[in-house]
Amino acid sequence: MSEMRQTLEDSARKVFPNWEAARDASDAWAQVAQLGWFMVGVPEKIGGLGLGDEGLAIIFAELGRALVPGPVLTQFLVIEALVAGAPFEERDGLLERAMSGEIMTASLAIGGRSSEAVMDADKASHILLRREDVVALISQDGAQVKARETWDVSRRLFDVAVVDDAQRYVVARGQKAAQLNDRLDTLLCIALAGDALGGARAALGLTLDHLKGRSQFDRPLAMFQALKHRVADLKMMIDTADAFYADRTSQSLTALEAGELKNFCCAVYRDTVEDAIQLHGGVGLTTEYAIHRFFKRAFLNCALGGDADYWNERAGRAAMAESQAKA
Amino acid sequence: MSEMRQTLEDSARKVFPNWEAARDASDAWAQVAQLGWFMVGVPEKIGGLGLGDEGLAIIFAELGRALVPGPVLTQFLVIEALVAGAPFEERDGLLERAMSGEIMTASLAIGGRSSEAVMDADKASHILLRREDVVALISQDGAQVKARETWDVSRRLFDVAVVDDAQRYVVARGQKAAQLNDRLDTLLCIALAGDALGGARAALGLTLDHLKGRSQFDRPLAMFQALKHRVADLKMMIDTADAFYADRTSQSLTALEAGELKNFCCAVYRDTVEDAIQLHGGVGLTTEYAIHRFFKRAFLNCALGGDADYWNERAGRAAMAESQAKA
Amino acid sequence: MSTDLQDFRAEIRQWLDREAPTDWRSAATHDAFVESQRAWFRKLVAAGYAVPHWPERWPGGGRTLLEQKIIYEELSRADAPRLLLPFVSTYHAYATIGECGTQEQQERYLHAILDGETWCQGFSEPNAGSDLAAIRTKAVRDGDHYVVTGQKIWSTMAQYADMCLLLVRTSTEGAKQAGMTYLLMDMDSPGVTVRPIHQIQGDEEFAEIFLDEVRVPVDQRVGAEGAGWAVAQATLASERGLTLMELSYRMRGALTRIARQLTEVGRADDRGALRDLGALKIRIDAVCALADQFLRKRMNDEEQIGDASIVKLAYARCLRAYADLGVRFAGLDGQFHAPITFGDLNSGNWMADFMNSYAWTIAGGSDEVQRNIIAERMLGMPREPKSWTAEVAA
Amino acid sequence: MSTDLQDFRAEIRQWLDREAPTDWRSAATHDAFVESQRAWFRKLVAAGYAVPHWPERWPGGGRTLLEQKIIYEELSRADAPRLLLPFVSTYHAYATIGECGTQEQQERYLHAILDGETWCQGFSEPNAGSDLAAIRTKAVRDGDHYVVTGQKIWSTMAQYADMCLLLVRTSTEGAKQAGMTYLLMDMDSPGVTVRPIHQIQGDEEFAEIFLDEVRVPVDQRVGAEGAGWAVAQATLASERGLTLMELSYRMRGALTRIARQLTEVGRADDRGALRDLGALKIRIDAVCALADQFLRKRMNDEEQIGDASIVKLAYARCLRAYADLGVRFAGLDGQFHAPITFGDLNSGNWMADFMNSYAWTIAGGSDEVQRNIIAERMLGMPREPKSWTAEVAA
Repeated sequence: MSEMRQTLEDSARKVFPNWEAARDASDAWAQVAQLGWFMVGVPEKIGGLGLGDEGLAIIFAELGRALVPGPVLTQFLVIEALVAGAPFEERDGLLERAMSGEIMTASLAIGGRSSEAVMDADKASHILLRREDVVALISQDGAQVKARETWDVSRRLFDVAVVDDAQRYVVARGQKAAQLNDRLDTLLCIALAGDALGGARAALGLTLDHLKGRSQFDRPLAMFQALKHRVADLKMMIDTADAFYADRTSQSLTALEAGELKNFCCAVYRDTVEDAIQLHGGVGLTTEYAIHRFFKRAFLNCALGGDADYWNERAGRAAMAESQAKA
Repeated sequence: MSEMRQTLEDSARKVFPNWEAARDASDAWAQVAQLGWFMVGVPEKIGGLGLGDEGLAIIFAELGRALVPGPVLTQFLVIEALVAGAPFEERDGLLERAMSGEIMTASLAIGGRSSEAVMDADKASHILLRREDVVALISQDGAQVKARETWDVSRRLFDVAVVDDAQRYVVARGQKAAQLNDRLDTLLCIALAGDALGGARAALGLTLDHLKGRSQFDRPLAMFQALKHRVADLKMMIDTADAFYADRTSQSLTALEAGELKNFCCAVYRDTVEDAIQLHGGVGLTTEYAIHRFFKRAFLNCALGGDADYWNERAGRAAMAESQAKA
Repeated sequence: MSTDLQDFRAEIRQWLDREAPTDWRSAATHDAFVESQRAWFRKLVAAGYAVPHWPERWPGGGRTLLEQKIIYEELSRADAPRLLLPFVSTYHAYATIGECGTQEQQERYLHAILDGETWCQGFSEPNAGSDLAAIRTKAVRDGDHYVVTGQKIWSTMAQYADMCLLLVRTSTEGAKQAGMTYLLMDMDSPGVTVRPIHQIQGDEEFAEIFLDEVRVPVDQRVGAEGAGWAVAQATLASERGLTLMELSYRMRGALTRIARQLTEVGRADDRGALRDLGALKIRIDAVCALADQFLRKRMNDEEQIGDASIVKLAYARCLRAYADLGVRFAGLDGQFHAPITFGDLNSGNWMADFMNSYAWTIAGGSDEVQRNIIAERMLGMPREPKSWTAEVAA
Repeated sequence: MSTDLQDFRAEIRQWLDREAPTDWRSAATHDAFVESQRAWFRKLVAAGYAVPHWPERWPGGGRTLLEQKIIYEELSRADAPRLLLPFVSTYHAYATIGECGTQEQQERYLHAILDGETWCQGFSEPNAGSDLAAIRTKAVRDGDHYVVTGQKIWSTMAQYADMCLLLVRTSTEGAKQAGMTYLLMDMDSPGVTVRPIHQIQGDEEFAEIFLDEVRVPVDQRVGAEGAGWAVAQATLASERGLTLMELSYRMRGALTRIARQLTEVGRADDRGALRDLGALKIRIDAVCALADQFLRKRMNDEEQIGDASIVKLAYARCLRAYADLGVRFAGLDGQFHAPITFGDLNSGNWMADFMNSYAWTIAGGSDEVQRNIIAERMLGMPREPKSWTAEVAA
């Protein structure tokens, strides 16, 4: 496990040493495909690397650290649907195309869905349609897509309406569809949690650099105890998220467990970027500094895949049920 | 107004320079009666000083500052019920007895009432019974009282069961009872808000004294910036509560307005004592230092007269209604 | 309240009902917003409401602080545009020139302000942050001119300004404060370049000013050479109370936006959400009371050191809480980009409001600086020894 | 997990099902609680579970850290009493004497610990706070004795201890750390007075120790004269991971108390309350994972400077949040006094739990000290210059 981590992290850091290296979406996409990341979670017997969720979890954190733009997350969801769903004639071909980097996409919303939030629907060859009783892949020309500009420009989201006679490959139906949806929710939440964790670490790093490099009243900002204590609290929360993420992603998770993880990591990310902007002072409010990019992504991560209120409430109900079961 | 304030505050600070001066409950009670405080809110034409809620508000804050124990708050409620309720034959006599310090008592609970929280029911000659459709004063021998020990030992609370044939003076009935209950809720909330404000100021004072007087790592604690910033935040919140309290108590309030005020001041008090204990370090956890007394009273204040959840929810519903009215 | 004041309130309310622009939120560009500000200022000047704090000899001047308060209360109530573009002119430039300027400077500039000449402030510098005494922009005397070279930052709407209140360094000897001089600079002077700052929410409310050997006539100096620090205090002290009162009231009015947001997402009966809304509403009411009290203290000459820090900190923290709740209730909807509304801190465009709220926790003395002031100057906590600074600087 | 470990877990679980006391929460007095602790320790010694971290030659010793973890997991799961009274004996005294003591000291004391001899720690002093090097209790050599005078504070259950790990000052020359010496003191010695500290929640978990010319034989010294600081590090390093893991798991188990509280007050379907409960549950799970990870790092010798501070701070903050939610949900009911439960940080007696939680944010290096360590030693932020200290001290 730690060897796999080393290998994946090393290659990620070589290709994407920082957010600027991943700034161009189509370049970054090509790099991700070339690194073989889309094969990581796919079992070896159907052409993947067989590194499972643990391998994916490492990649998710790297994507967040480098703010990698583009529809990477949704590609993983489509691939997972193809792997976990019922096999069909064209399945292997589609899977191979997806693993090699042909863009396919899916919705990033969970819970009260005010929007589908389908990433890069205009560039994808296929769109994964997730309904309660059926999960299907439709070809892009079977959908009307409408761009929804986001504050976080690293994520291009779309609303999608499917035309009636769209060509579709059914991946799961009925009870199986519910199971697959659960699995996809799980994966999405892990992905967002990892993205948040990697982003939080990077945002704290930028902030520390700023505090150490900038002086005020003839001292480095990093010497002011009130500021020290704030970054110490962030470090404590990030390390806690780190341990939580490592622990949960080493097991097989339910959607609720993944949602809980997502909630915690995203809350830590948000706390981090909120303080990071303040600790940057005025320059943090200008587009010349990178911190606002992390800020906006942190907020979007909170809202995607079910927001904090959604998952906290589910976790609370589960805790009540657990307590009643014990009594 | 500012002259009245000066006079009331001066006499309060002379008699109760600090919490220790008010430590003995029966002594403190005698002092409060002698100061004429029970006459402050009563109109001049029925034997009071006619200083209204503004005068009372000043006293409430002083009671909190000096942690005055005993059933002072409930005495004010009974007096107000006698003043604002329907006159009856024995009214003037009872009012005079109450103003001169004969203990009469009432419930301190509002909202989801798990307990009546009747203060010093064992020492009172009369108990004010507040029901939705009737408010009545019953003589103490018409009630069974049961002590409920509290963490805040400055407040002795009781559950009360009224025996059927208890002697009772009806103060208000029906619609009038609802109005009187509203008025009593208002007064109770103002009293708790004032108590909280005065207590918060005193608790911050004790904390500042401690920080200035104690050294660690060869410096006064008060020189550590992280601690400075925490007390600065407390000061900011207390000054905000102060202005809020002065503003609201200079007007005639609905129960909700008083409840909102109570919520804010009690939250500030609680934040203050929570930090105060931490900033005191180990000694704050011993009964040798006074800060724990403020701590316990702050927590009890939060729970009496409707807790934070109760009033916040009512305030939220009112804000929704206000918004709909505007639309 | 006296009948006179009630009449005054009624008069301005009637006027606002007729005249207050209602379309100012639709300005699609910063230029259009600036144009709407100019038009609104002209209207206010004509009606005598633009400069109530100026002396009586000016049209609309000579108002008491209580009357000024009524004006701003009514402006908030009418949801009229905030006066942003003329703010530095009517408050900072007016206070500085009126208090410390020569007769000629007053003649030249104060009239022009009412005619629409706009000012910006050239105080902050890239590496000075909250430490104003650390500025480095240099002015060298050359005959009857100063030749100024350096860089200013965070200058509000400098790209639209005609004139600049400029703080420069004329000496590096002795205490840092002693080497500062105060100039009035024409923004059209050769060598002045203004670059708007791209803010993270898409606004360009601030600009950088680059100064490359800009010649400023010596008679454009305010106060003596080396007296700039003292003159700057007059600038900084010019307005503190009314703005925070106005902003607090506007935030109070905008609570309806959160309430509406809650209804829109179908959570109007979610008890947890209602409690959070209620707690915010109470907090805003408290901050409004604090801002009112602060203004009253100013009126009665009872303001204490640190009071201004308390009000600013309280407002800034509350504004953040306001935006935070909006972002939360909006959920995914709040993450879709909507065009920003210039000059509105409580627009209901939640992410924009959230980012805007940092202007109040950072600019004009950050929360951290305010906390230092409160702790050291109100609560009597000891400062760090000077040697600390010295050792690091060495 | 290997079969051996699974067997081990099953074995201890079975034993606990049979033997774990269930009535320990009903101890009405501190004395009764201490008696129940002694009895429980005797049982564990007999079964071989009391000192799994001691070497193999001791009964029940020679367990790996993983096995120790299993023991504490099962103790938490069985809701067995925490081992408070023998804690200093089996961890601190054992580590100190085992690592730095003479052969004679080891022979004399380690057996006795298993027989129930209890130790307390005499480190903290009234004016030293988190600054251990500032201790002033003085020991003067007189023949083959040290004569010790001074005062110790925050000594856990010193009123029940037979022996004391005592840190004293034998010299005031040079660095403060260099003048410290480490002694083993019999609590029955003439001149020793112990006064329990009345805590605000009604417990007397700590005591003050007054030392008036107490004679301690020189052969009861651990390490050389002046080497006390180094020996003290062995004491302090003796146990860090297991306790926090155990406590985090116990907090996790006690979530049911909050859930039950919510049901009791009729709010089991209050969405806001459920969300707050859910957020706490998630946070506790995260803290459990952190405590687990920390222990794993210790096992693998991967612990870094500051890791222990992170875990302690994270647990302490979370424990406060736990008690806070309980207090809130209990409303007025939570304000009525109930007898405290000794040795339980998550008793559901919410005000007591809340006050107890400060033990974790203050004792053993306050949150503030932990934050300094994290900022300076993990994040590389600069310390304040030494001159600062010097100037104030001068």
